[in-house]
Amino acid sequence: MAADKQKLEAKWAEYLENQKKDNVKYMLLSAAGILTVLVLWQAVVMLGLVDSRLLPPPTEVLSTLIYKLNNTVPDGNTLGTNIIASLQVALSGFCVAIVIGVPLGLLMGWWTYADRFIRPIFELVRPVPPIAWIPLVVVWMGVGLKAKALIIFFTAFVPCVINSYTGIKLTSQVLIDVSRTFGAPNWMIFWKIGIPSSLPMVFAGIRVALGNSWSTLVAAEMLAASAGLGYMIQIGRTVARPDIVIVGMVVIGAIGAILSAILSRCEKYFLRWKVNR
Amino acid sequence: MEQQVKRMEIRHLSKTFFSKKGYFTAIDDVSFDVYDGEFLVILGPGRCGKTVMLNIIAGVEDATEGQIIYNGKEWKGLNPEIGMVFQKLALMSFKTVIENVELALKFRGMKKEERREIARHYIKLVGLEGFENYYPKQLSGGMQQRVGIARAYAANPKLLIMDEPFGKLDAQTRYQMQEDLLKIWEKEKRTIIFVTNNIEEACYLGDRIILLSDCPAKVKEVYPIDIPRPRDMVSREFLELRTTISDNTDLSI
Amino acid sequence: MPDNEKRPVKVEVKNLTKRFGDLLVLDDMSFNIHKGEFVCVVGPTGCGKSTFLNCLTRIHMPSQGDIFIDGVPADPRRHNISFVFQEPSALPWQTVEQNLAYGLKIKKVPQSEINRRVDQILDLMGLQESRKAYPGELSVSAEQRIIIGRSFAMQPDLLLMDEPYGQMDVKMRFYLEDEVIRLWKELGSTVIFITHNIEEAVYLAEKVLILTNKPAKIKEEVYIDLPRPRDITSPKFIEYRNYITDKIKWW
Amino acid sequence: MDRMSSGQKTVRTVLYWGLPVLAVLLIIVGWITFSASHPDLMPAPVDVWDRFIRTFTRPIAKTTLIGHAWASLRRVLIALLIAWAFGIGFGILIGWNRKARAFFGSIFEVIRPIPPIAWIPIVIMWFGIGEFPKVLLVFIGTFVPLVINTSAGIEMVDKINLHVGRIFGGNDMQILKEIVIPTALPSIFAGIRTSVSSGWTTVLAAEMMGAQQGLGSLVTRGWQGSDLSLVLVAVITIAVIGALLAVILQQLEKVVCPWNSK
Repeated sequence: MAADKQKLEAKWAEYLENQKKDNVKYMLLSAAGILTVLVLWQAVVMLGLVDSRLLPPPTEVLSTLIYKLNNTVPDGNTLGTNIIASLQVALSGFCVAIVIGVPLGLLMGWWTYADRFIRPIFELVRPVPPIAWIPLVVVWMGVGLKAKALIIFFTAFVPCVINSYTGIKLTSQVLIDVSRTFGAPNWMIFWKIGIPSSLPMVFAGIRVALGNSWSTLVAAEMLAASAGLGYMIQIGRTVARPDIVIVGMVVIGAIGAILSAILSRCEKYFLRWKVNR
Repeated sequence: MEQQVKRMEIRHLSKTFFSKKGYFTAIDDVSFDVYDGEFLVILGPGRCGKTVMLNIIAGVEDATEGQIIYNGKEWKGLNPEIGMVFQKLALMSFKTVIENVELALKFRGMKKEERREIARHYIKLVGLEGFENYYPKQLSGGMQQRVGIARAYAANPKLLIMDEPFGKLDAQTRYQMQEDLLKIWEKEKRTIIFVTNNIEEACYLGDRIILLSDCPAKVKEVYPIDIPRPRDMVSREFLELRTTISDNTDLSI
Repeated sequence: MPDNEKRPVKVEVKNLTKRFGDLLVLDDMSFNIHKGEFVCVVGPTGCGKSTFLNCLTRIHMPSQGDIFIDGVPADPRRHNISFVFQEPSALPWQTVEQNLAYGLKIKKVPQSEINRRVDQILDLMGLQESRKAYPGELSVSAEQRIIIGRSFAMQPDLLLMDEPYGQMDVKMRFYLEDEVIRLWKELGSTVIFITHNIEEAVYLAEKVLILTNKPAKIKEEVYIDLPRPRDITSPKFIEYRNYITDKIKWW
Repeated sequence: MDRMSSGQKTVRTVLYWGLPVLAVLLIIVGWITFSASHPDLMPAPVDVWDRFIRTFTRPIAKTTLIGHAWASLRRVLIALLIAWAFGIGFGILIGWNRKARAFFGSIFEVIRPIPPIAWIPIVIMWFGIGEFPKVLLVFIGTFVPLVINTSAGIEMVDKINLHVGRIFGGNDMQILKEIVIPTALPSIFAGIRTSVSSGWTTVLAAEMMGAQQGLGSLVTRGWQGSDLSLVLVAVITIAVIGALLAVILQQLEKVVCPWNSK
């Protein structure tokens, strides 16, 4: 067996070597992809094919980004204050939507009467795109933090309810029957079986809600705000500063990606039992 | 048994899975012959190494070591003369029964009427006439497996590999499928490699049984069976054969 | 008259009938099961064996007649019933330990007693080293053994098992059958074991209930008078096996 | 649970049908009382109805409500057709081919987190507020969900189905066409559903930013002219069309994937 052991060890080392080579290859390919876009962008502007007043080259965008870190021109806030303002609005609406939406979806999925009563109201709210709420909310509550948070609440609330509802409806009947045979009352089955088994779908709903919140935030800030990334972009547009607009878009994209990565970390922790055989 | 023609030889086959965390040997130096037209059964406990071996023979997975000699020549990769039946069925839920059965013929570019003609023949052979336009989801477990068998036969293979096809069926349906499979095999002679973890099924079906050990799979013993068919599962010699094999099998908790 | 007839009656089934809409599934079944008896229920595929078990556990309410445990209509809250389903029913989000204690927690058994019983079952089934693992990390056979362990941990007065070893290879099945006999002898529960495999029924049962095809009626009760551990090649064993097979052979 | 007395059964049916009716009544009554007490915050249902009729008799910007609705729908449909072709094609490419996934996928991953609405300012700067920028914006809004769902659908095809394809003699293209894409269809349809609702949202935002015609422009016009009943008329029309689109898609999926429903 010893000879085999050595052969296997050698083969294993070779395998690890190939894996590393593959990873590097694909990493380079990805980097190449992004690089070609940046180089093309730079070349197109430098060669004058596109008017630089409309499309600033990446180098200029980068310098504006750095400049904006501690300067308030032209929208009156540094990049930091805008980010915090946006996060404050987005996350408040988002968290309230989870705290209300997820339990409501679970209740509607488990008790038919809760479903029958809440469903009509929910079905009326669902098809209305969140942006359509902005005028009404602004009339009701002005343009303050509460108003924008309410708009984001609407957009995050719907996916939370739908996914929690579908998640708990998919609870395996076998587990319910087992618990019932052990004499567990209905509320205990909801607590011990319904909720844990619907967690994967609930997280999927939260992920969609996060995406919605972040995109509706931009709309809300464009239409009625005094700070925030959306507001910064809007001002950038009105004063014909495309570099500010692109900086805003890049920062929104980056923060969106970071928030989603954080959510994945939480999901991995809560669903660590979901290892597949 | 007189010296038959060897359809395939497996020589010193080994397979080790490598991962970041380490490596795991599933098959360790397995060698055996497959005679032409024979019903060979590979019997092994638990879920270790058997499916991997079939995937290597079918050419969809490559071995760490060893060769496969087919019709006297070394063979690498996919072999058009090999058909396969899967335990997990792997039927296309979006295709009707007849569309599933004619899959291989369609891939070979055969015209529609000709394909349908051959497909109908094999659907009749497995006893599913009238179900041509059903979707797999509408059929029982036993009937779905018949579609899998018809699909493999329709590809006109010389060698048919079957990976625990009756594993998911209840005991009584399983007896029925075993009898029907033998009838089909006698009507349309093919070399069959039948993998199972059920000793009774192995003794009932096989001309020869190759007994594998638990992980990593090695050949423990080869049992030629000369009880005439149809075999009676409760006859004395059948039960004696079964007990000797079962005593020699590893227990895989 | 075999000795288990002298034991007190545990489960009494009186004219049990079950109808889904106008489809009659169980047709006026009446029989008794005695305390601590190991009964196997066999019948042709799809004759309604599982529905019969579901009526016992009140998952389905009988259309007519009723089922009495210790003379009182069966009620999962009052009686200590455990059910081993055919599909895997371990809670994927709980560790093996928590799974074994699941039923006991519902019955509000004191924690010290729960720990004692869980340890006893873990030792009996040799699952000690995977007590902190999740069911998803174990093999199918290990998961099925956890479910059986969970049911026995309840020390139920009535243990129902719906074809628990259908997927196992023969060697593993012999091992698990010996294990269930050992647990049954040690804990003295009354067991109703459903199976399609007649050899398994004759190997396990003190009494075999043969059901007819749909709608299910009791065709016959066969007492298996064989010493334990039973030898599947002994002539008497084969005689029982052939006898029962002829009663339900449809293939 | 079927041994209940008939009394219990009638209670259950009354509750089952009564509760939703009660809920709808509550909404209507709530609406009426709230609009009566705060007419400036919420127009009464009757006013909204009158405004709805008036949009036909006195069209805004020379187009009736149906004209506005069609303007919005036309923009979404054009963008959707293009997005479906490109998005599903690109999704299949990066789902199926590992190198393409590395090269193009990385560019897509960078653009993906930027919300479609964040594109509005730059697109307006580049192309003004005519028809093309709006269709382009809706294209951006619908392209992303399509690519995500399609590539996920392709990647999640069970390995055993690929084995079947290769053992039965299929070459890569045949396996892709006959096995992989049909298996991924349900996930592609999920992408289509998301793209329609996201497209419908984006066209509204684009129109609210500046447009002569379209339901979004009605909302802005009502909002700026503090004519809340017009805003409500527009919002209700948007909701109704949104719901109709979802229903149409469900029927389309049943036709394209009959095996799921049977």
